[in-house]
Amino acid sequence: MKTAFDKVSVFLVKVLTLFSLLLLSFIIIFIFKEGYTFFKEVPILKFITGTTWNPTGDPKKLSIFNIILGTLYVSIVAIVIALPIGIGCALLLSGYVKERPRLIIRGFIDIIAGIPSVIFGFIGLMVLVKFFEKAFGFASGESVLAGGILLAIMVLPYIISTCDETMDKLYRAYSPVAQAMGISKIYILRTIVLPQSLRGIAAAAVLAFGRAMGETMAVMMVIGNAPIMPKLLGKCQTIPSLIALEMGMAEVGSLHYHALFAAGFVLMAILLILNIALYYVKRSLDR
Amino acid sequence: TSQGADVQTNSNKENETNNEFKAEMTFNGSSTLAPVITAIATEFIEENTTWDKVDSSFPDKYISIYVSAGGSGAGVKAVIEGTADFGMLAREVKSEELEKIGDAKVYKLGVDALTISINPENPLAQLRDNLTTEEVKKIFAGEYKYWDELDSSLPHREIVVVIRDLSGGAHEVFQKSVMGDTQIRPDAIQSPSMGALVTKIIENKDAIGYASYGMVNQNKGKLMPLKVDGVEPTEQTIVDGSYKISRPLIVVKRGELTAPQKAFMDVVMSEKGAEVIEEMGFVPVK
Amino acid sequence: MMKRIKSVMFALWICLSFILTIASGSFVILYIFIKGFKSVDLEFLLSNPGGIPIGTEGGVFPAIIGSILLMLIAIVFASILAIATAVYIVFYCRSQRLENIADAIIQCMAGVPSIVLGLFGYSVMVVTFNMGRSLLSAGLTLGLMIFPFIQVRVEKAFQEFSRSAINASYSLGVSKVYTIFKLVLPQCRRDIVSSITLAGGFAMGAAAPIMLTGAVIFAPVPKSLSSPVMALPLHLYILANEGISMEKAYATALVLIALLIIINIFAMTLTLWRKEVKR
Amino acid sequence: MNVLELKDFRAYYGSKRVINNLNMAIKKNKITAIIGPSGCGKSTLLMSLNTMLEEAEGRTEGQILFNGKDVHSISKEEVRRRIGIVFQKPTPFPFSIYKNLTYAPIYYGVKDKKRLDGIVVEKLKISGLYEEVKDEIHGSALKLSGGQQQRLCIARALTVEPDVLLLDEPCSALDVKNTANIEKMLMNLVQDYTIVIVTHNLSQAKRISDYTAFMLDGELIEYDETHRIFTSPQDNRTKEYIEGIYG
Amino acid sequence: MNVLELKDFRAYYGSKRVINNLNMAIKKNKITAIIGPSGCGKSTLLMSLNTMLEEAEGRTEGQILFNGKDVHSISKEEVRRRIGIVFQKPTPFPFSIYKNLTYAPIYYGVKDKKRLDGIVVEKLKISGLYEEVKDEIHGSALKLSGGQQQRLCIARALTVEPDVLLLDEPCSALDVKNTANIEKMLMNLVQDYTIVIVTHNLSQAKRISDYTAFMLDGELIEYDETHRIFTSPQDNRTKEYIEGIYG
Ligand SMILES: Nc1ncnc2c1ncn2[C@@H]1O[C@H](COP(=O)(O)OP(=O)(O)OP(=O)(O)O)[C@@H](O)[C@H]1O
Ligand SMILES: Nc1ncnc2c1ncn2[C@@H]1O[C@H](COP(=O)(O)OP(=O)(O)OP(=O)(O)O)[C@@H](O)[C@H]1O
Ligand SMILES: [Mg+2]
Ligand SMILES: [Mg+2]
Repeated sequence: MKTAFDKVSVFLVKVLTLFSLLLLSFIIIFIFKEGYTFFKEVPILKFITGTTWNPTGDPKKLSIFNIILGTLYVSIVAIVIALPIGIGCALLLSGYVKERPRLIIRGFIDIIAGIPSVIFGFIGLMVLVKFFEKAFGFASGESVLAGGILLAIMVLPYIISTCDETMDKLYRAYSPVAQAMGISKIYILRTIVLPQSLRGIAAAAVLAFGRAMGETMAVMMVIGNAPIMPKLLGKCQTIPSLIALEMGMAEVGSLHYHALFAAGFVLMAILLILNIALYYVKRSLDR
Repeated sequence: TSQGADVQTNSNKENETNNEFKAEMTFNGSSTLAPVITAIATEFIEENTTWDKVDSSFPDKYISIYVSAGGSGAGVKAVIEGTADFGMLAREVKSEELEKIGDAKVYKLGVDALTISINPENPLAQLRDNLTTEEVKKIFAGEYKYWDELDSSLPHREIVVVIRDLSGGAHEVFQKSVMGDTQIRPDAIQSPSMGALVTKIIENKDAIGYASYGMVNQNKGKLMPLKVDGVEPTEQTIVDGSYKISRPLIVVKRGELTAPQKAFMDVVMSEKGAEVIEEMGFVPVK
Repeated sequence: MMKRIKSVMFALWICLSFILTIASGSFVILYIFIKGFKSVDLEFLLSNPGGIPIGTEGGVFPAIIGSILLMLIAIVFASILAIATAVYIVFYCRSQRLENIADAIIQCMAGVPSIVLGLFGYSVMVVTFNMGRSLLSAGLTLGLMIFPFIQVRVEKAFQEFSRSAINASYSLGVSKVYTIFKLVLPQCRRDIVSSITLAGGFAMGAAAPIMLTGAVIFAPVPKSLSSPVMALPLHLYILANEGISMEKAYATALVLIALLIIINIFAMTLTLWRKEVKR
Repeated sequence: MNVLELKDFRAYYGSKRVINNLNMAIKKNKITAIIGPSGCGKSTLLMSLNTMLEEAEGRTEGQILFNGKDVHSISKEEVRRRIGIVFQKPTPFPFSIYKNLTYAPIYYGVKDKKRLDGIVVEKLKISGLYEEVKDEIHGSALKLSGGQQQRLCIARALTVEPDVLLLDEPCSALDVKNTANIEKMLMNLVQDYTIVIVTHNLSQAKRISDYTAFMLDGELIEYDETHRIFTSPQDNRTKEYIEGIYG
Repeated sequence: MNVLELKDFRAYYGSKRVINNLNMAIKKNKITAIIGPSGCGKSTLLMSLNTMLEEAEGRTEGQILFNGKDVHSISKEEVRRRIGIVFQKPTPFPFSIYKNLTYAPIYYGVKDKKRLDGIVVEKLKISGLYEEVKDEIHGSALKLSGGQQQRLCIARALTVEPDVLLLDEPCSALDVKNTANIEKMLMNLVQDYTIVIVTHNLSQAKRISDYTAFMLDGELIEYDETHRIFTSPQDNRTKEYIEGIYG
């Protein structure tokens, strides 16, 4: 028996999905289209392998190799810091924290996730960057590391909430049986929950990585925005911050303007590659 | 359905600009200028509320003036695409841009100077209050990497150069009036805003950067502006052009002003507008 | 012995992680609280911004309302699309390939910098569709930004929902739609509400996408969907970045975080209340 | 008359075949018991009959006829409503007992509160659960004991008034009293319904079923009237299996 | 000798009491069967015995003595290792069969690959699963049939070599052959272990147990040697319950 409501719902679901996917594809095409104008003038290979970015010089030099590296570097540092902390925290939450306190802690973590990046940026500049200058005697604390740490704090909530859901389900399903054999919670978490949530963790990592790579305002405040070869303790530039910094000023329709879109397109391509990689990782985990 | 209705009213408005009264106007562009226009607009609205109070020939519609900030480039873009009535710029309008706008009207409201500022705790502050253009150039180009290269009595500490983003209005002015063909050192810190640049100088003893004259006035004592070639950045020197590193604050518009627009722009260009501009720390054009 | 060491290390790891998480989060919140606390009072909450430059005096009332409205539009738009897409992918999509393509598109979107989305919203909604710089354009742009975010999490919740309960429902001859509406959605409500809340907070805190599409430096409380609005993050951004008033900037940040906390408590009671019903 | 008919039926999980070339017809208004060692494919067969196997990531080949029509030519919902199933592992919905039982009736359009109440009480009584849970009818079904959950699932399957009822070891978690109740219930129901029951309890099969099918390693070894299977099995393997009875 | 002793024992879920003032002693190296209608508290009692009830959000009052010592004075892990339990619903870990069986031994310090292999094979053989799965020992345990999963869980419980084995309806999903195997296994094990088994199958209780306890509504009605319970029950309710047998 299929009611009219059913039919309408199914229809709506399909239409809305189609609409969403078309809309998203449209955005992607839009970015590609704006970037494509640029690629007609500057070959894509030169764009991503050249190291000089100087939109005001004459002739303009518009290549973003350093900036791609900077983007990846900052995000990797962020994930390397945030992933272990996030996983650890999620494990503790699923194994040791009862229903209600957990809900409250999750709420707290959600709140951290909601703090606007402008605020993170300023705190980063006033606290983190200054700390580097004071504690390590750097001339300037703006660095890949500062950006990485700040981003780590920002993506941590995403990692925790993604992992926690998976882990909680696993823990609930298997802990009674294992505990009945006298096995400690720690061991259950370590040998069942952790390995079985690898898929979830991989997904969380990619999600967080995407967030980190796309983050603009906060990163912009603490990395120095210098389009040079990134070093852990040196300044760097990332694609989103490049776009945000220069888009407001770039003359519409100029080569510079299209170059910024091209950079956005490169960012998206990186994410796509990452997701394809995740897909294969997941598949090999399934075996 | 509400979406459709809105589009409707909106396009209606577009069609009616010529013959019917438009109670609304929009500004978009430079975030330096945006607070100035906003301040004037708020006062204007508070004083009059409805248009008929401004001029009795106007209908009694509520005054709406919206100001948004997306950067100078976005301001020009908005005018070209017709999404804003006015564009605000903190730099000169380029000729290509004028061409694209077509029938462009340009209003110069004031001037903002860039001061070469350092942290007051920097030993240089005790030593001298002046740099030559040549020295500024060498510092920003990275030829001087340590303070003791500038003057041997200074400590051997790295110079931290803070600039605005390379393609921004402020930087363009600096590049043109100081650097010429010389490139800025690539590892200079690019601050995303004047506020961040000033904060950086306030927070870091070794920092040097070009802070906006307005910002220096707002943060008196927290950072120290230096003379360049012996010329101190003051209202006087900025207006008469003897202090070189400055940029204009401009509003552009396509086509003639409508009556209400004119009424508002008159206030902006008046003595009262100048007061606000001055209060914000910029130098009004007399 | 090895087992002991491993266990101790493991325990140490998860405890430290937890402490670090709580500490870093508390630090950020406390920092803003301490810096902003002095300047927040009822007047700040309920009056329009004022002073020269604007924001040095007065309050943030229109920005609070503006932000809430923007968030509502964004989450309504995004969650309808996102939940529908998640439902389709989990329950209706038969082709693994389509699923992969959809996933790839959505993940791609998740990484588009928000400023670029703002440009998209500007070109398409403001210019092409002639919607103007408005509450609606800005809200929809924010909706685009949070769409992938909600979609990914809701899809995950569906995917992890007990297969056997779903099968039990199918075996009663009950249609998919009914199963989804009466069994899956109510049971995943907590995950759905929490991802929408999270996304709502995310939308409320974003400055870049609304800068070009509808947020202005000053506007009274909007009268219709086509009016431009003030928003807290942009206000904060201008205050802080133009160096207008750090004090007011922190106060604005505090208001923003307080709003987030309220929304989260609201969501929490929604889900807790559900637990009571179960008993 | 045959309600269900299997023709050259095969079932797979992935590439692993678990049911092999099965031909079988299930008689209307009779109880058919399926017996066989653990892992021989009884549950798989049962799930195939109301097309639930595809939801469990299985795959079938060959034909299943329901009242002479290929089940795949009828809508899935229709097939599943008319052929009810109770799974081996009880899976109550995470709702209250009441909502578990009204879930499907509401779907089929019963709106009247009184009628819903009536259905709940009736089905709870049939499954012998009424006395035990009548005070907690709005409490969570997940808090019931294993046997109670199983009986709830049987009650739930009956709420849609199916033509055929497939039961996968419905009594394995039940005590004697409830088993007796269920058996009595089945023997009553069989006047209106067709019942297929998988059971490990040979005496149960003997007691209640009219026909018995013996499966081994995915094949149907023997299928006949129950008394013949238990008194004079034709196949040696059947005989061996039956004689394993003791106690 | 009494391995386990319950004194004035009560168990609650929230404020609901499900076991009421129970006194009982379980004899070493004997099989004790617990029978009673569904929902009377058998599973709850079993879970209390190795302190697992508290993990299921239950609460106990009164004393449980294990070899004369209060179980709460011994570490939980110790109690649970020495008193193994197999739950009513089989829940294999989402690992391979091999890893399911080596999981606990590795935890308790067995490292030698050969010894682990030995344990796996031995326990699989005891539970009658070896022949069926020997080729898929590294395949996922989740793909086993219901009965196979249950036997795997029994095998897994044995891998920690407990003193006492608590079984909650271990044979409810098993066919006759495997039931016979398990019963045989239990009767062998009882020389070294103490076994408590909850069963709905009265003939099974009769066949294998030395003592039988009959519970009703959370109370212990009668507890005696099995043959006396089945031949001359003292309490009328026991008698009625036993006589419910038929077929
Ligand atoms: N989801 C699955 N994927 C792969 N193989 C499966 C799956 N489910 C069952 N099998 C295999 O199919 C065969 C038949 O399983 P089925 O559950 O039908 O047996 P059964 O006769 O019901 O056994 P039992 O009496 O133990 O429940 C078994 O060998 C089992 O291992
Ligand atoms: N988690 C729980 N919360 C609340 N009540 C529960 C919970 N688990 C069981 N109960 C209730 O406690 C009583 C005893 O349950 P228990 O599982 O011990 O019964 P049982 O004798 O094992 O029954 P069965 O033979 O059906 O498995 C039942 O009335 C049941 O509804
Ligand atoms: Mg089965
Ligand atoms: Mg039980």
